[in-house]
Amino acid sequence: MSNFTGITATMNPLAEMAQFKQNMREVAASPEWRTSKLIERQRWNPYSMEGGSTAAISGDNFAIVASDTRMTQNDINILTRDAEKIHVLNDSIILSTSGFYGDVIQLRKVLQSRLHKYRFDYRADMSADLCAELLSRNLYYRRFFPYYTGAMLAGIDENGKGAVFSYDPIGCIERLGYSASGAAEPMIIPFLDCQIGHVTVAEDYEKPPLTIERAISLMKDAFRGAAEREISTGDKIHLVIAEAGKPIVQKFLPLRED
Amino acid sequence: MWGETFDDFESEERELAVAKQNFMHEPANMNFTFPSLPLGIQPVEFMNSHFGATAAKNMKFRKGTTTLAFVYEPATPADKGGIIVAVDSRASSGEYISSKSVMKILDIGDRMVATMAGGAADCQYWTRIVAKYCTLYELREKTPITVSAASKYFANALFGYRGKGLSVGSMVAGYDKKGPQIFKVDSDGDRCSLKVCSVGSGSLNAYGILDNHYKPKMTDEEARKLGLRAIMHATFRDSGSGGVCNLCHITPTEKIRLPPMDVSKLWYEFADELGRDIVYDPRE
Amino acid sequence: MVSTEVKNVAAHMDMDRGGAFDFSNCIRNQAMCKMGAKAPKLTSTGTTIVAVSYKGGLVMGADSRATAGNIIADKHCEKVHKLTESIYACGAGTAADLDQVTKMLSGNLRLLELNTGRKARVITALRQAKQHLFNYQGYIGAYLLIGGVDPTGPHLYMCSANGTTMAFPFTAQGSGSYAAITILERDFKVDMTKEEAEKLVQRALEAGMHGDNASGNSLNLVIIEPKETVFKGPIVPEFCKRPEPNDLVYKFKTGATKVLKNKTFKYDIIESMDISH
Amino acid sequence: MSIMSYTGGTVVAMAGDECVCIASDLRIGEQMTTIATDEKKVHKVSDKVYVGLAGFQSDAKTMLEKILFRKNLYELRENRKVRPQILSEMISNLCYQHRFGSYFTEPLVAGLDDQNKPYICCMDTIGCVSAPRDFVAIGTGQEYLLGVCENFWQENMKPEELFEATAQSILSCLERDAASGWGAVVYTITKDKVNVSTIKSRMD
Amino acid sequence: MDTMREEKRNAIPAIGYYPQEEISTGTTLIAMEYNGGVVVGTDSRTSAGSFITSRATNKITPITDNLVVCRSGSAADTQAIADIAKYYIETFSMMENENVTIYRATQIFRQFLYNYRDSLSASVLVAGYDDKLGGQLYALPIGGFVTRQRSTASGSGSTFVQGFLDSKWRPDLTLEECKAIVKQAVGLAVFRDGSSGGVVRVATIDKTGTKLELFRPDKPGFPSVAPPKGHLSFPDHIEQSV
Repeated sequence: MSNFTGITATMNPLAEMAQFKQNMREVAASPEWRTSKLIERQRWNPYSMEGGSTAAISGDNFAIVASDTRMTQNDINILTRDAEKIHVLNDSIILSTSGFYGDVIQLRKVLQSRLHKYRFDYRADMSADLCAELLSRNLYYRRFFPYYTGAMLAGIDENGKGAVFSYDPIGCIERLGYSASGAAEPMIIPFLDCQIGHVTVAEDYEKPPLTIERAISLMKDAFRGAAEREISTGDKIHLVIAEAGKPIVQKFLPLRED
Repeated sequence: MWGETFDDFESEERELAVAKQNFMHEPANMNFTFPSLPLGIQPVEFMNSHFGATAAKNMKFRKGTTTLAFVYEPATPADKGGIIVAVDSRASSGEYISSKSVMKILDIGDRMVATMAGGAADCQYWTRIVAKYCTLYELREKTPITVSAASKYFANALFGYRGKGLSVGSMVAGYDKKGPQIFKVDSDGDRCSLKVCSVGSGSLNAYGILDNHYKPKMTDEEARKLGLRAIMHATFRDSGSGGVCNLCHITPTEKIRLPPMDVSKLWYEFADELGRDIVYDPRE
Repeated sequence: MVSTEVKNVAAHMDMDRGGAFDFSNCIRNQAMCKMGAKAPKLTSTGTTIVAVSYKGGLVMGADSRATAGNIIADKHCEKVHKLTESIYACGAGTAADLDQVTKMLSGNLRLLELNTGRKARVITALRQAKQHLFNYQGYIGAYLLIGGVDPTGPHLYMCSANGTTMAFPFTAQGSGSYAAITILERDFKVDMTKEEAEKLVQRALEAGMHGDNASGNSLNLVIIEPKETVFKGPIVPEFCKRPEPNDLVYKFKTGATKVLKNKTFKYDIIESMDISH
Repeated sequence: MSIMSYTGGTVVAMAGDECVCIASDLRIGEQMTTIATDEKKVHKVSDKVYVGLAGFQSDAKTMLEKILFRKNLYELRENRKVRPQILSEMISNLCYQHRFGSYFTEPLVAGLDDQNKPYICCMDTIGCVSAPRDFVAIGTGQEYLLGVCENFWQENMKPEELFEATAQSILSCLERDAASGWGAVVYTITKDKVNVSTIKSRMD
Repeated sequence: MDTMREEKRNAIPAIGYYPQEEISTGTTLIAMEYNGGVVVGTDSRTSAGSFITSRATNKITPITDNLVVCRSGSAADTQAIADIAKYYIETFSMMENENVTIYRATQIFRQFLYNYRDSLSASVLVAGYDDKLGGQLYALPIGGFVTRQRSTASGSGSTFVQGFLDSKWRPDLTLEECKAIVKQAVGLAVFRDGSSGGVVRVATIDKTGTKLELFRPDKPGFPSVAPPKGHLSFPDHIEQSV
């Protein structure tokens, strides 16, 4: 019965100890600095990580998405300072993806062509929930050669509420109040946990409600904090605000450029 | 299809049409082939190197969980009996908790549920496929599908992808004409019917509590409390489980979903109940 | 009045084996990594370091960012190390190696100056660094720019981790050096004035910091001349400042966190730290 | 799984106006299972100097003994209490001595020196000291803490404020880190007293 | 004549070893003996991978007044070997109060290059003049053995100019003819080899000592190579220049 422990070394402790002793003998016999002179065969790697991060917050009648606009090549040199990671698909759906930029563009094309076909078939725009399910299935269709992206879909759903759907690379969908993806995700998410989810403060402590102004300032501060500490986040914040019943507003705000 | 009538294609452009069709339309599932890696690259080893332990924090697949289900008869006539399904709600990728509120009890029919353990995306997708099959079955046969048939279809579907790296550990539970049934289905394709079952990284802890307190005849209240307590102990000891405990009670007549209970609150209540002072006393 | 037993007991404790490396964990660490576990990330200075010699002396500069993986470990780390009064070294590569190698060099040079009564020469610093690094065949990852002024005039050398050394009129090192070297190649003139050289180094550093992820935050300059050495503290260029301050102020009033248990240990405030009475 | 997250554990330190806060979680585990939930990672070195050791706990314990040994020798030789700057130099040399077979633990030093000026620093496994003036974080939750502290830290915070900011930071971090948690303890070091408080946190 | 196999060391994270691109002198070394001394010519490019670390290095390292060693291969190894050998040669000449012969100096080089041949990747040319045997030229390729040569070339650029050297060599060459051949050979190698370039340095070692000359590409005297003109790649109605 293979138990799903979700970790690689599922050996029992005794086997693990025997394996460790065996490794000790091997390394003592031929240490890596003697054997490591050989030129290792280049393993085929179809992906690369273009860095940058995105985040999204949804309130009761709005959804805002922000991302930085820097594209980096293997963590060091900057390819461009205004890469577009947020794509507004139609007036109620915003797709924002981070990760391998080739897959980012491919995902956008897949969704745009399906939305176009939906408009052709039903003469109506796709709603956010429908598009979210569609994206989850399409991510999963490449289960054995996945898109190397952390996708996020935000927008206003059918009954006018803000919605943020977060995905893992093969399409595990989940609707959340706020979410982030990309290189600086571990820095943005705990900050939003504390300020929006109010999970860390005591029960009786005052918890300010999430208005759109507060959400926008939280998003800006989250990215400023991330730009301070993460090397592939910076240059500009691309902020997209979707409010129920209002056209989508896009803004660019400056960030550190070093 | 409309593609051909639009203009006449020679043969090699036909594959283009089929590819475009696959690309544009919802592929009918059974003859759908997943796009595969170039020849010579093993999917499992490729997945491990790009999405496994050494991958970036947020690029790992969401995994790890604790799910349990058990069947019990009503001890007193006031109880309804049936199946208790309890799950936690954490999806972790490596040591990073990618989500704290995943709904891991997925509906198949209106009387059947499947639980999610192992790969979150795999379970979500394949449960929807099984749900689609069950609804079509009901429309065709005009009788609700039995749990064993649904779980058999699930196992066959997974068997087709053995060795390609799918990770599913699901329990299909439901009430049908043969009574309450729980079938455990794995991505290795094995399927067995059990009375008490737990799957996931916290399953060992959950089994400890279940084996200790499980009685074939229990009151509803006692059974629900046992489900909650087992999940709480699993989340305490296992770092891959946590968040809130979702509980679903399938009775002979209907399916009741209880509101989620925060596991950490349960733990503090459990400590007060035992009168144990679990708070760490600060020292130098 | 430490008793003699403690002294000789302490002598051969593993306190310090004459500063040599202790390889005891080497085999264990490699065996653990073979078990499939990732080794910890070391802080490395991605960095941009630039040095330019001009008519009367030398200007050296470095950025101040140390990174561990994609996280900035230290925003204002000291990369311009002082070896002696008029010899400075800037370093790129593994941060710990740089600190320790430059500390060793400055120690040895100071002893040399005290023994010989003369100001140490740049070539001595270079030769010591080169032989130390060659001994370890590049396993000590220190890529140094050693520059200074000594009785024979201004000198600027590059010493790489496996022991290659070269003399330069101007050079740049580190991951940001590609951007910096283009500025230097375009604007360097042989006998520049001090101001020109300083401005050129600052422009080159800013090019490196702006274009390279692993360099940034602030830059430090040192201008070495026979008579005096001027160290210009952290200069923060325009693009390294936060363009806008935070919108909200995150102040938590007392009671924000639920405290379960609390204990206080009081100390009498003692002025001096001397405990000999 | 990385070696540093085999046992898990996180420590954070923040500096305020003549006060320093250092907080740590309480979990010791073996990869996924939690073994102990009352193991603090912060150790007292002298009255106003504390050291935090996150990472692989067996190396952390060995390192702690070596640090205390060297501190005692220092105090015997110099006849005065050790200052945090000196302690961090000593630990850095100890780590660098094992440059080619390092201990899998990242030390963190926090404390007030003899003029009661706060000093905090953290190191990587081979002893590269980074001593900022605002906050440092080590362990499996390092990235989460850095993101949160960046916004929670203000200039010259009073002890109470500093305690709240540190507590909130470590709780937000434990929220998202599976390998640390199960309670947190926060030490607030001021010139006349050290206040130790256990704060309520999630136990999953 | 030997070609250096490109040797890249991998990182060993367990002991914190993350190497960058190794600096190697791709280089071209041409040397030719004439009666009365030796003429040596080199390029001046040192590269780390595809990045030119320095475009004007001096690869002709003087050891004594009339002994010179030309270095190619891993810059670190050759610099270390040159320093150590220079130290030995200076000590011997101080102890014996007379200059060390060129042959003996070469044997000192061979000792190190042979004993550490599996951890070094260095190939050097030792050229010098002494009263016993006059102008001598010794080649020490990667294996660490010694061969006395009349005219030789070493380094990655040498493969391009072997034919030229064989065709030009005659037994009784004068100094001027030798210098012209060496300079032209280095020019040809620089023209063809990517990892050679920069200025051309020519050194003449004879009774009087060592004389260094430098020829810059932008100044007259730089060896010029005139390749045949290429055909036009577009149809001729399009205005284009070769």
